[in-house]
This record gives sequence, C-alpha cells and structure tokens, in this order.
Amino acid sequence: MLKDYFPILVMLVMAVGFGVTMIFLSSIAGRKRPTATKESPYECGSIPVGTARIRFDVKFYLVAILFILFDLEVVFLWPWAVLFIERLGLFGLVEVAIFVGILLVGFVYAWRKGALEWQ
Amino acid sequence: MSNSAAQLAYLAPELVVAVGAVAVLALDILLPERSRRLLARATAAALLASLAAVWWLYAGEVAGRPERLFTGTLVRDGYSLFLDAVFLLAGILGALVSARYVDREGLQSGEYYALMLFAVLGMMLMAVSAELVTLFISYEILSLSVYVLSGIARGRAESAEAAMKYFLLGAFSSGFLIYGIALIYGATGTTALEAIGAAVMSRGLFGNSLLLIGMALVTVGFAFKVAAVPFHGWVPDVYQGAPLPVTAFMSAGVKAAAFGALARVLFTAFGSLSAVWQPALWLLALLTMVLGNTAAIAQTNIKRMLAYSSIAHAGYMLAGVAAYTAGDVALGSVLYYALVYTAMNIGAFAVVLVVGREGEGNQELSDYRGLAVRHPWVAAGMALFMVSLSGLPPTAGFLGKFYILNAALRANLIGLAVALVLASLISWYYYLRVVWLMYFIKPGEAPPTLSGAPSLRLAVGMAAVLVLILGLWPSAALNLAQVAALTVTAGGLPVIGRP
Amino acid sequence: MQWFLEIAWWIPLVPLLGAIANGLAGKRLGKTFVSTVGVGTVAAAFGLALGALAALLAVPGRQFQRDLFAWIPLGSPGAGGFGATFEAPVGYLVDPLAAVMILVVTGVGLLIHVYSVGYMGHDEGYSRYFAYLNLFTASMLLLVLANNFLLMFVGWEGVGLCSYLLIGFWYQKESAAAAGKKAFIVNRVGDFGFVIGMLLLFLAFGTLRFTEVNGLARPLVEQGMVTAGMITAITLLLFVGATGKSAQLPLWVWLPDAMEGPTPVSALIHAATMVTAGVYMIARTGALWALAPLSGAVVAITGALTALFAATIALTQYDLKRVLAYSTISQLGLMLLAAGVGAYTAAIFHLMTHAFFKGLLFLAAGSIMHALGNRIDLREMGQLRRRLPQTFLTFGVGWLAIAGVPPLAGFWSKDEILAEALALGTPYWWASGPVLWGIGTLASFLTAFYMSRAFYLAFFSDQRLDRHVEAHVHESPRSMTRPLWILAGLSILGGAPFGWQALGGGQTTLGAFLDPVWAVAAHGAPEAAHHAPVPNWVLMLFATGVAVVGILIARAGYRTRPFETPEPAQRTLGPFWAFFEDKWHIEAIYHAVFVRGGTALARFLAGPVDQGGVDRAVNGVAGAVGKVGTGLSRAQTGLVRSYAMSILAGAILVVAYFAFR
Amino acid sequence: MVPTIAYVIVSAVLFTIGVAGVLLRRNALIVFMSIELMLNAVNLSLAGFARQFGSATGQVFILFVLAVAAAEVAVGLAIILAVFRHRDTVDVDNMNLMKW
Repeated sequence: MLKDYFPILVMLVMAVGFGVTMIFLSSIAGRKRPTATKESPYECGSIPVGTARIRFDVKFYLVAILFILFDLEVVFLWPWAVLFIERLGLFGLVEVAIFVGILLVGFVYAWRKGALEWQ
Repeated sequence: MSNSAAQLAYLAPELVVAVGAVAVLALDILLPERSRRLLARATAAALLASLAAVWWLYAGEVAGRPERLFTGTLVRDGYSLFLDAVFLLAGILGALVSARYVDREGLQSGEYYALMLFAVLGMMLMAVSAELVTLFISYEILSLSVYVLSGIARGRAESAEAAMKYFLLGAFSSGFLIYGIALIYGATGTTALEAIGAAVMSRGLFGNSLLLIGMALVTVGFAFKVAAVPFHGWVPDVYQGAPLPVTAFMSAGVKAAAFGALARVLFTAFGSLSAVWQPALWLLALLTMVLGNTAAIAQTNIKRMLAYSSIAHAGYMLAGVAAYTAGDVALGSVLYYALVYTAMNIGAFAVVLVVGREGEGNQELSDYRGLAVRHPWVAAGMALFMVSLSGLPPTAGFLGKFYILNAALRANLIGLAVALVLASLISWYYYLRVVWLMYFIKPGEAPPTLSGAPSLRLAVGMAAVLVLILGLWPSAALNLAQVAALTVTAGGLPVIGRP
Repeated sequence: MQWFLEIAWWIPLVPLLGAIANGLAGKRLGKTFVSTVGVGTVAAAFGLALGALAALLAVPGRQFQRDLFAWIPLGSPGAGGFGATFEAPVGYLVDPLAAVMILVVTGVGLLIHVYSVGYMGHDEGYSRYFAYLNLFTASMLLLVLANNFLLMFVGWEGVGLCSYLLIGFWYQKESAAAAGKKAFIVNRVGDFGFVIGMLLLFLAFGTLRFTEVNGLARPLVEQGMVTAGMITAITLLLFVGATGKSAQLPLWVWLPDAMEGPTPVSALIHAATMVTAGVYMIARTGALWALAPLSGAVVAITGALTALFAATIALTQYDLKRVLAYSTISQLGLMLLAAGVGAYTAAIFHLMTHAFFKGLLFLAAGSIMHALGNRIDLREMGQLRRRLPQTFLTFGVGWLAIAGVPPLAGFWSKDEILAEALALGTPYWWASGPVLWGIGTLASFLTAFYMSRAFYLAFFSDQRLDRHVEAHVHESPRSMTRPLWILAGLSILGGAPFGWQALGGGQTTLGAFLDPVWAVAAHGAPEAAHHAPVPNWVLMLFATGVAVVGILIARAGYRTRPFETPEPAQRTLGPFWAFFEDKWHIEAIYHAVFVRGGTALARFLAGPVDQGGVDRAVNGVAGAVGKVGTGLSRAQTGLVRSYAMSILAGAILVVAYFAFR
Repeated sequence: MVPTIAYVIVSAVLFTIGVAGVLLRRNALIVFMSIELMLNAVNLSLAGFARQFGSATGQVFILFVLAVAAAEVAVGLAIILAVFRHRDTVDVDNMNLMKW
C-alpha cells in the first residue's frame, strides 16, 4: 500500500531539495551589496510604506469577517445545484430562494448599518 | 417532495420564531431611530405567536404521536413541544426583562432582540433534532447567539471579557462535541439517533471503543453547556459579566435546551448503554450539586451567587437524567424541573433587575438589606423565588425537586437522593440569607430606588404566578411533562434511516 | 351537619386569605381594616372548626377524609420499583385528633389575635404583624389537617417560616435578628431528619397518606415486607424532626432566644401551638411507633430528661419570658414523655391544657411588659399585684394551673401523663415506668417551685420598680385583659370535664373521644399491658402534695422577703445554681464544638485564605461550609486556560471511564 | 487504499495538537486558531468515515462544520476585538476581571 505513495515521496524530496539547493547556491555564489530597496519587504512591486508590523485598521477585520461569511454560505449552494434538476424541483427552488433571501437580509442589514462604509 | 410543505406545518413554532428574527433585523433598519422600542414588542409578539403555534399543535394532539419530518432529521413530538414551551417562556420573560434595560444601557436593540430570537430558535431546533448533524447546527445557532449576547454591552469591559471566555471555552467544548459526533458516526455509520440505537443493538457495539469515546465526548460537550462540574468554570464569570437580562435568559433557556438534547441523545441513542453512562452522570451530578451549593455560600455578588446556584440546579437535573432506569418518570422530572427552573430563576433575575442600577450597579447582596420595608411587593416576589429555588414547599421548586428525588429513588439511586437532600440543605443557607437580608436587616444608608418598568413588573408577576401555580396545581403541567417523556422513552419513534 | 366537614378545607384557607389581604393591602387600608380582617378570619376559622367538630360526632367511625385535588400525581402504571404508584393529594383528614388540634389552634389563636390588637396597637409594623400571624394560623391549620406527610411538611415549613419572621419581627434589634437566625439554623437539623425519614417511609410503604401508613404498618411488618429496623430508623428520623420543632434535647437552644419576638407570638407560636407540632406528628403516626419500642423509649426518656433539664434552668432565670420559655420546653418534654410510652391521649390532653395556661401566662407577662414599658426582668418588678390587679389574678390562675394544683386544668393532664408513664413504661430499663415517673415528678416539683418564685418575685416581694417606670404603670386595655380572663377561665375549667374520671381510674371523656384514633391504627396489636401498680387517686394525692410543697418552699423564700442576691434558691443550691444558670454548659459545649470547631475545620480546609472582603457570618457549621465554599471558589481563577484545563481533565476522565470501564 | 484508521489517527493527532494549543498559548487569536484546528481535525476524520461508508452524511457534515467554523471566526474576531479595545491586549491570562 505504501508503494502507492512512492511518487509523492519522490516529489517531496525533489521539491525540498531544489529549494534548499537554490538558496544555498545563491548564498555562496552571489555578491552581497544590500541597499534599502533590496532590504525592504516585497509587496507585488509597489513601494512599501512604513513597517510591516503595524496594527491593521479594524475596518480590514470587518470586511474580512463579512467576506468569510458570505463566501462560505456559497458552499451550501453547491450540493443544492448538484441535486436540483433530478431531485429537488420547485420545492428546492423555493427553499434556496428563502436561503438566499435570508442572506440578503443579512447583507442589507450590514450595508445599512454602515459595515461596508470605509469611513 | 410534495408533502415537504405539509411537513412545515409541524414546524410552525420554529418557523414563526425564525421569521420573527429576520423580521426584527429588517425592522431595525427600516424603522426610524425613535421607534426602536417597537422591536421589543415585535420580539414578544413573535414569541407569543410561536407559543400559540405550540398550543395549536398540542390541540391537534400531535404530542402523543411523534411525527418524523424531512427524512427523519427532525421529529415533532410531545417532548419537543414541551421543551419549546419552556424555551418560549424563557424567551418571553427574557424579552420582558430586557425592554427597559436595553434602552437604559444604550445597547443595539436590533441585534439584541434578533439574537435573542435566534437563540430561542436554536434551542427549539435542538429540541426537535432527531439527528446529530442537525443537533450540532442548532447547538451552534444557540451558542453563537448567546456568545454575542453576553458581549453586547460593548461599553463594559466585563461584558466583553465574559463574551470572550464564553466564546473560547464554548468553541473548545463544541470541538469535543463535534469530535464525539464524528466518532459515533464512524462507529455506526449513521447520525440519526434512532438508527444509532438500533445499530448498537443489532451489531452489538457495546464494547466498541470508537462509539464509547464518541459518546463520552458528546456527553462532555453537553455537560459544558449545562454547566456540570468540572466543565463549569465559565459559568460564574460569564453570568456575572454578561448583561443582566441576558444572564437571566440564558441561565434558564440554554440549560433547558442542553438538558433536552442530552437526555434525548442518551435515552434514544444510548439507552442500551445506560450501564456505561449512568454512573458517570451520577458522579457528575453529585460533584455539580455539592460544588455549586458550597461555592454559592461564599458569594457576595447576587449575580455570581445565582450563577453558582444555577450550577447546583444543573446538578439536580443531572440526577434526574442519571435516574435513567426510572424511564419516563426520570425524563418527566427533568422536563418539569426545566420548566420550574425557568420560571423561578428568571423571576429571581428579574427582581435583581428591578433593584439594579445603571451599569450593573446595586448587585451586591448588601444592597438587599431592608428591601422589604420599602418595597414589600418586590421583596415578597424575591422571597418567593428564593424559597422556590431552595426547594421549600409550597412552591414549584419543592415539587420539581421532589419529582427528581422520586425518580432517583425509583432508579434505586438512594445515595444520590440523600446527597440531593443534603445539598439542598446547604442551599437553604444562601437562598434564605437573601430573604433574611430583605426582611431582618436594617436598610443601608442610600435607599434603593427601583426601576419600575411595567414590563419588568409584569415579568416578575408572571414568574411569581407560575411558581405558585406549578407548586400548587402542578397536575396539568406534570401530565404534559409525563406525556412528553413517554414519547421518548416508550419507543415512540420507530427506527428510521439505515439500521 | 356533614356540610361542615365538606367545607373543612376553608378552615386554613380563611386565615390565609386574611394574611394575603393584610400583607398586600393592610398598610393602605388602615388599622381598623387590619384588625377586622386579622381577628375576623381567625374567628371564622374557629366557627368552622366548631362546626366540623359537631359534624364529626355524627360521622360513623369518626373519621372524615377528603382529597381536594391530586396535588402530585406520580408514577406511570407498571413503572418504577415500588409496585405502587404514588400520589400526594391536597386533602384533609378530620378525626378526633385533628378536631382537638384545630379547636386549640383557632380558639387560643383567636384570643391571642384579639390580645394583639391591644398589645401591638402602637407598632409601626401592625399590618405586617397581622399578616404574619394569620399566615402562621393558616400554616398551622394546614399542618394539623393535612392527610399526608408531604402536605404536612408544607405546613411544617410554613409555621417555621412564620416563626422566624415573627422572632425577627423587630429586626432593628440585633438580638432579634440573631435569634431568628439561630432558630432557623437549628431547625434545619431537625428538618433534615424529617425529610430523610419521610423519604424512607415512602421507600418502605409507597405512600405518605397517614391513614394508609397507619393501616399498612403492622401488616407489612408481619409479612416481612418492611423490617422492624426500618420502622425504627424512620421513627427515629422523624423524632429528630420533632426535637427541632418542639425544642427538645439536643435541639432546644433556639426556643429561649425566640422570646425576642413580640409576646403574643411567644404565646401563640412558641408555647401553645407550633412547638407542639412534634407531639402531634408522633400522635398522628401512632401505629408506626407502636412497632418501634426502641424509638418510643428514646422519645420518652428524651422528653423526661428535657423536662427536668429545662426546669432546672428555669429556676435560675430572671427574665420572666425566659422562665416561661424554659417552662415550655419542660412541659413539651412531658408531652413527649407521654407520647413515647404511647399515652397519646394524655399527651394531647396536656397539649391542650398547656395551650390554655401557658398562653395565659405569656399574655399576662406581655401585659406586665406593656405596663412597665417593655421591662421583663424579675429583679425590676415586685409588688405588682396592686398596680395590675387583673394581670395579677389571671397570672395567678395560670401559675396554679401549671404548678398542678387541683382542680385546675394542668393538674388533670399532668397527672394523667405521670400515671400513664408509671403504668405503661417502656421495655427498656433506662426508660421504664418508675424511671420516667420519677423524673417527671421531679420536674413537676421544680415547675411548681420556679413558677412560684417568678410569681412571688413579680407580684409580691418588695417593690423594685424603676422610678420613671413606676409613674407610668397602668393596667392594660380591655382588648388585652379580656382574653386573659377567658384563658384564665379555660385554665381553671379546661381540664376537669375531660379528665375527672381518672380519679377513679376509669376512661376519661377525652380518652373516649380520642382513643379510637389509635385503636383503629393499632388494630391487631397485642393489648398493651395496662396495669396500674398504684391506684390513681394515690398518685394524684402525691402529685398534689409535690406541687404544694414546691409552692410553699418558694413562698417561704420569696413572698415577703425583699429580693437580694444571692437569692434563697441560689444559696441553697450552691455551685449547682451556676451550673443550671449556664444551662448545664450545654450551650458552651455547642459553641465550642460547632462554632469554634466549625471555624477551625474551615480554617483547615480553606488553608491560608485571606479573611477580608467576604462579609460572612461564621455561624458554626454553616460558617465552615461557607469557608469551604470560599476555598472552592478560589479555584475560580478567572483564567480561561485554567477553565480549559479543567474541561480537558474532565473530558479525559469521562472518556477513560467510558472506554476502559 | 488508505485504511480509515489512518485518517482517525491523524485526525486524533491534529485534534490533540489543537487542544494543546488552547491550553498552552496565551494569545487569544492563537487559542482561537487552535480551536479551528480541532474542528478541522474532526473534518478529516469525517472525510475518512464518509469514504468508508460511501455515504454523503459525512461530507455534508463537513460542509456544515466549515460553515459553523466561519461563523465562529466572525463572532470570535468581533469578540476578541471588543476585548482588545478595552484592555489593549489579547493575552488570555490577563482576562480576570471576574473571578472567585
């Protein structure tokens, strides 16, 4: 049984080995001439401002919380979609409409309460 | 699927509460700021409507014959109807005691009432769940609502801290619960309670360690919610820190819901393994009532004292569950006690609210000195609730305890029965000390002025009347409890799902 | 006539309604309303009780039981381990025993209510007082009318509650509040016995109904369904309850302190009615006790020793109410002595006459207090007979009655107790007839002496009144003196008509009325060996002689001589005086064992715990439990991780138990 | 084919790591993450069982657990933030305003 996993093991060894080797090689082969730009954290090309260890604004949390919630509720639409045609019919449609309706009330609530305002 | 819609009629009480909860949220954003008071009324209306639905189902004689809904995930029987009534009572009393408080403390009334309704919904769904996944989701609906409710007074550090403790420990213990469910599923291949019971019997899983560990973990999960020792640590802190009306509501409602679910799981799915869990519950009950009562004596804050007292009462109810061999007598006594406890405990908290001041002031025992002189009615109410909590006649608390004693004796748990009596004796000391302070001690320097919201007084009055009625004319409620218990113990549910 | 029995449940209900009316609306509606309702409801109950008695005489079998509603319907058919389904109805039982009790409670209660109108007239808490008193009357009537243990327990706790409320009525006084608390804690010990006894009884019999318990007791024991040991255990536990309520050794300590309450309360609750509940309870379950000779002997000797013990303390007291309180304990001991040997008629007879004369004495003492501005110390009285002639005369009647001078009421009942004790005895040497009789007689002698001492010190001797008090001494209003005279009349005449036949050794009137209660219950029991070793008239003569000697000795010491310390009895008794005065050191021993021991135990258990912050009365064992509680709640660190640890530990234990059982 | 017991064992190990995290870490956020780890450990064993039985119950259960976990994240973060605003710390060992 373990034999089935042999390719995975090979893959693992290769991946780790490649990474370690590259870092090792660059550290002995490359010249080190650090500049401020080089030392700064990499942020997709844009220029970083201030330290990375800042406190994030609470607003980020708020958006993140809302995102997670509405993102995950979609999970329930998938099994519904799979079974919709064969099994659920009209009742299923009504059910999912209610489900989405409730989500909508929550969304509107968050909206009207100002949770989506950046200010 | 055409009968799916018809099946919904059996869930009328739950649906009404669910619609009410969403409607309260909608109203909160639709109504202008100054008419927010309507939200309390809307909440009460939804709960009353749901109670009417319960009554309607009772009148339709649904109580006697269990109705399985949605391929057996839910079951509508006397048991769930009785518990629904208890939760709705807790909700109604909870909404009544909240009205003035929410205004005064400037809480977010929309969230507050919606969450309260969601909590009630979670409780009700727990009661109708005939299957562990549904049960777990209902449990979480309830839990998440009360976590937020206990932290809703964001202005007070205690409230936030209470919410955090409740949340971290609650999530921790629900991890145990869900792991237990997973293991039970692994051992039996099903999550339907009846089918689990059948699988245990037909496949002889009596020694299956997956199943036993799963059962133990599920017991732990519920033991946390009912506040059994040693899973009780959160109770005093959370009860003290949470806003008072929330404490009142959850002390009764959450406990009843957790007991309802625990008893249904143990009786329906694990009845054949009672030899395993009965002694464990026996010990938990003993520890819980002894520790709860002794620790309560040392308290000086009345909220905290009532918190320990609620631990003790969980012990009494656990004794009722442990008396499994007494069958419906045991389960009926637990149901009856849940009802009685709801009335008397919320009543007591309501009086604490009447006496309390803004920002959770006036909650020390010493604030009750001489209350009887200035406010004889309020003091009489408090005395009644204290007498009932201590289990003295002719109040409901006495009968509730008496039934549990009766069940314990029938199950031959004589040691536990004696311990229960002894524990109650200890409890008399601290309950009656409150009566003592109110009636026999000179009032302090600053006479307490009471907050006299009519809704609060109504709640005290309702609870007091209930305590008296349940103490003097218990037959009707008792018969309902008995019928409710019978639907679970008499094998009212035929096996469903995969055996 | 039967109608009066049908509506007998109104007897407790009417005073209860009065209590509710007075409690809720009394303050607003004024004193006239309160008095009318307070006295009127008790009067109505008295009328109903009279009607019930008359109706009962016409009922064949003289027993009337009625269930009003199924209070606690329990059990599903076929389920449960006891075979029987259980139900506790709200129902009442009227039989001769209950009839006598309700008459005493409502009759004496009515007089004391009337008296209270005058006595409490100027008190701020007038309506509260009457509400409590009515509530007490209702509870007491419930206690005696209940047809099962559970309902009786409701009354039992109800009278207890009212007792604490009324002891602490003047809660502004520290001592009153403390006394109420003491009564409360001591009675909990008794209640524990009662509840456990009741549980055991239910386990053994499957019923709590008096008629069924009494009827089933002998058959069940004979068939071996219930062991004799079980019956003994049940009866002894019930007796623990009785010692609490009836203030017997070793739980007597609360009653003397209970005198902190208003005097009419002492008369009604702590002399005439509530404290006799223990005696009533034993009489009510006579059939059980007939099967438990050991329990009977324990009751008898406890009663006898309490009677003697309390009498010795009474003779050293200066507080008139405390003299009466110890005297009450002593007389209750005599009643229990009678109950222990199975002479229930004698016990109830004495209960009745005692209600008359002790009620009278307390009310007269109250009248003195009223006159002297609440002074109650015998050392500050003297020569009161001129200033308070009516109180003097009525108190005198009560004094002679309790001393046992014929033909007053107390003489007949006390003599019957002593005669029955001698004739019946118990099978154990330490509680045999002569022993009990000897102790009882000694107690009677002391009673005659200490009551005479109190009487002479108060009304004769030299005048020792405070100058300021003296100017204001006045006889009490008529609402107070009238009940005194009625009770005086009852104390004179209330014994002979019921017990004169004892003179010739025949069955007394009261006996003819009451005995069937126990005859039915003890049906099939071997006839008790009722042999009178000494003719009754000889005993009576002897008892009279004892009483007279007691009175004469006191007269010689106290009547004319000016009071001085040490007083004559003190000089005679020497070191014993101090011993008696210190209550045989018993209270000190209790204090050492329970209060200090409890505190020490608590210190030991709670470890090095700071004392501050917790306002906690260190009250003996209660304090110890409190300390344990503090210690336990210190484990409540407030830290999430410690709670999580406790949850995990619990989970591991539960899992381990389930999996590796 | 990996036997189900392997899933159960790995899931038990993960669960235990989660429990240990709850007990040992003081930062409320990390405590909370540990709890999430416990839930996901359960998911793993559910997946294993679902595969063994070939039934959908276990899989549906996983979806629900995920949803519940998300809801817990929302509520938990909000609560931890509320505490942080009062106390300026999320160290759970500092949360003892109420005790005894």
